[in-house]
Amino acid sequence: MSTCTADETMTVAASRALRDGTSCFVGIGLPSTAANLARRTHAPDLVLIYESGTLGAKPDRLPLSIGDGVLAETADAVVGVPEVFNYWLQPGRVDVGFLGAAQLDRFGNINTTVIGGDYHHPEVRLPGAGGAPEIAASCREVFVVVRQSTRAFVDRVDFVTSFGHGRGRGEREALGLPGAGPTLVITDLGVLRPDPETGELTLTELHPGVEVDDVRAATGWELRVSPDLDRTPEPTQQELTVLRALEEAR
Amino acid sequence: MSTCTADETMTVAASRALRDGTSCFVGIGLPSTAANLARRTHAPDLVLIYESGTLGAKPDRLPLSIGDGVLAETADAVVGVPEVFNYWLQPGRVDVGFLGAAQLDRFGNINTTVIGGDYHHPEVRLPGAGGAPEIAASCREVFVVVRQSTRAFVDRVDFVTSFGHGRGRGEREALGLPGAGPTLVITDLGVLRPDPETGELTLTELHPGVEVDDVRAATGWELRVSPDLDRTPEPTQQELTVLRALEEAR
Amino acid sequence: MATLTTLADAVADLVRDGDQVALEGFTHLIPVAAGHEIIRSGRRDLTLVRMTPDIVYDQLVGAGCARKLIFSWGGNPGVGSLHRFRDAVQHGWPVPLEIEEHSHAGMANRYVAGASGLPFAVLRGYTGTDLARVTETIKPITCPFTGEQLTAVPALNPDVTIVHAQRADRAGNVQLWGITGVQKEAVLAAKRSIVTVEEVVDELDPRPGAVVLPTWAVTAVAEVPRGAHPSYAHGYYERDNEYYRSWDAISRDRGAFDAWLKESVFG
Amino acid sequence: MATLTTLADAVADLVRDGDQVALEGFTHLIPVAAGHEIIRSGRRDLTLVRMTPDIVYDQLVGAGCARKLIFSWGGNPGVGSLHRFRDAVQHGWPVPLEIEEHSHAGMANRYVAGASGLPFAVLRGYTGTDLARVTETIKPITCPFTGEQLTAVPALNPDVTIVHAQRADRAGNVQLWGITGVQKEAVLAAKRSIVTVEEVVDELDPRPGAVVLPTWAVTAVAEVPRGAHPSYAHGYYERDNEYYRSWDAISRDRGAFDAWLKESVFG
Repeated sequence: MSTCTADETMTVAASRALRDGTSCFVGIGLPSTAANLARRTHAPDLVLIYESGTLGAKPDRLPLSIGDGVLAETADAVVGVPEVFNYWLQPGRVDVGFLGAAQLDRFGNINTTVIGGDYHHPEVRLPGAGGAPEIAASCREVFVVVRQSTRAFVDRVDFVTSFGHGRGRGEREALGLPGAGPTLVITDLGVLRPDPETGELTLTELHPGVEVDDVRAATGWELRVSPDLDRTPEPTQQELTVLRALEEAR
Repeated sequence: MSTCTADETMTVAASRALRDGTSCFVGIGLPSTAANLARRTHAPDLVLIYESGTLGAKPDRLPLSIGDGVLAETADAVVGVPEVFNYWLQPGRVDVGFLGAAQLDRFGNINTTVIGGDYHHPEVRLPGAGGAPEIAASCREVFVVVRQSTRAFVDRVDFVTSFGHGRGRGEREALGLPGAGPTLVITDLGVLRPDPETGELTLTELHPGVEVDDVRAATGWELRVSPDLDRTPEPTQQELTVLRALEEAR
Repeated sequence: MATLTTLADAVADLVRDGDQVALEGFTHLIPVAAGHEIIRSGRRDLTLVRMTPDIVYDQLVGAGCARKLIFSWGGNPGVGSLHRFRDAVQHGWPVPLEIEEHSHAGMANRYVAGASGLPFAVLRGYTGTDLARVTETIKPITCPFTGEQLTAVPALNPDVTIVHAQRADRAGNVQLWGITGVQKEAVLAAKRSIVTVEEVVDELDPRPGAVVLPTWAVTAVAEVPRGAHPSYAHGYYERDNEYYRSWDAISRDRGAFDAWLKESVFG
Repeated sequence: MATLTTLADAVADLVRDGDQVALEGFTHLIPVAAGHEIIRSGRRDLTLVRMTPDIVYDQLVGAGCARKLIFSWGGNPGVGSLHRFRDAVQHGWPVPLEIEEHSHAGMANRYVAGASGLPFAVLRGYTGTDLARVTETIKPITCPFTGEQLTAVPALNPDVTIVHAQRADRAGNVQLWGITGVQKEAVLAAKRSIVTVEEVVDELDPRPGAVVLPTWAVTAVAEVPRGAHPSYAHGYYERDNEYYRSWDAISRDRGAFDAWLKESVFG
């Protein structure tokens, strides 16, 4: 393997999590890159759904936004925005919701709304919810891809834009949320999964060259580590070649 | 004028009621014939909407059903059936709802469901509501075209499939129905309009060759006659020529 | 992903006694061949759903497949009434037929709710009519913002929806165009679905006005040329108006209907 | 029937101080030229509505046209945040900006309710989120059939909706294709509407995936070639990604923004 960046390892790890033949509701940015990489490597029949209404998009280059023309040109079907949310997302037809996050907490709740202060007088106003709250609610499971830092990985998000596991297991069921919620968080350092008992995000995989202490230092809560901690297989040359070609053609 | 049938006079009278440039939600049968006649004579810009989802259909021959291919081929837009009801009919965008009836009562209520017996054990089971209840509720006004007989014109319908004026003026407003309801009933004998005070259907126009007693004999309630009773102008040769060509090409 | 199969196998696998089954089509693309296959397969106690039950539902009812009909307009379009349907409602022949009756707007919204994963839909409908009195699945609902009273109807989620389309590709993606009615909603609302198509092609080139159902939203696809006859398939064949007219005489008489059934469905 | 007019006349006639105005477009076909015309016309106290306010809303907010924003995602797609929007929310500059914040699903359904003549829409949404806590236009509603609790949002009925489309014919029928977003709903929900188009043509030949807005559902149509720039018009021109990237620096600084406004909008 040639040397690769932490971001590249993250994107490759995220892409590997997507199984061929499944459907994926894709957020823009890191999730879109990973999903397109998956479609060009091990998952050619991955169905990409963007909130702009493009079902089964097969872009030949990475879209900059969720509404690029290349998505419409290559989709199996283009539907209106109300339809993509009502007929395709809401009934729970989509296997994986693939999201980014500005802030993520120990129970997988996501904040993309405000940081600091209170809601009406925030220190930082972020873009807001977009499609994420209902993607997080309705997809069969949710993967989150986000760079790990104490700023992003907090004990408790300042604002719950998209509900993960609340304050622990059982809350989703109590609220009647149909999907399993976040089952996988892929970062530039490793992979976290919710503990089967408590729902707390737990380190289950380390990327090549990363140590547990590195991850602890980038986590804003006292990170638990799985007893069966795995090591992410290194990105293959093919994965890196395809990823770099994608990034370059952007 | 060449001799013409009572049905032809009815269809011509009905077509004349449709103003150019307005929109008309068209029921199949007599209303469709009259609406297409109007579009080919005095109202070339009449917008025909069929419940099959064809907006602005311009059929070159009379459709046998509300879903004929010629409607889709000539429409400005073809939309799904939920959309035609939800986006186009329900908000009250359509000027005229043009309906037929199996039974019609003195307050313009329409029955196309069951005749005789009770609902669960009817003497005659009719096709049912179709789009009529919401057409009657939501269009700015409703025109009914129906052959007049004591069987069809009853004091009170056996079943209110589509609400007209209930038991009199003010009931539509009390129910919150947005449209004006039936403002015009065109038959093979003449034209009836709801009395401005009571809402009772009153004879306001006689077709050529028809006398008031003929209409009374074909009405199942004690028919009121307007003091300003008009006489329908005879169908013109052009109207009859176009109508007969339409019927022949069917 | 949809399985490409035969109509007989699709019906045998996916339609069960007692199921709620919707065969949708709004004058255009009515899945008539699939209806006949259901008759041949001897299914019983079905709850049949359709906005506009026409002659193929008259045939299913006359053949004794149904115990209930959920609908909004039951007739022979442009011709008149459905006599097997009337006979079942008025005389319980060959078996009693329970009915649940709505308007088109109500039925369309019930499918929309079903396709949307919602338990109910809201509309301005039925106000002042006797339908609201005789149909239990019509209820008032109050707007939490304005206090206005509207109407709620429950979602339809058929066990199986069957539709006919012009084409599918070999992966099972389905394409239909022309008047597309409520077919998308009916398929998406259903637990399982069968689509019969005029032809299976290598590639679905885009068509104006086309609805595409991706293969992962469909259970089974079967090639059945002329599977919508006597209704029509836009771009393939015209509506057989004569068949609709001739149905009137056949369906008026139980004996004539039985003879038709033996010859045309079982023959 | 729609009037064919100029953009300046359409905005002068149809957009008033204090109006609720939606300029919709989902990455594609954003009515940017119309937004600039509103800035030039000096409109104030507008309630701006849009699912995805991007840089043209940043410009309207920075120019002081708006007192409120109803939205679900406010950002510079693929680039980052909207700095004029941030400055207004965080520091009330140039005027305070009230916000009403939803999710995409909620906003889309609010337009659907508006287009449908209903006072509210029902969805499975917001459950467990803080949005339901801070936004008053999110309320619970109970299914009258199952007892299940869902979410209601009120209809959006803008005073004016403005969208951009590829084409119109001389009668004012409008055609758009590619990603069509929520534009149909936004136009049908509004009391008045303006459509800017790339070109007015003699005839709208059918296009795969096209949405057609009949002339009788539109108030005014104005020909504005490149009226969506820097967003794109499928079949006409590509998205100007460089413009989006360069907006970041301009919008970070009040002075740079004012200079841009003078030169690019009023210049």
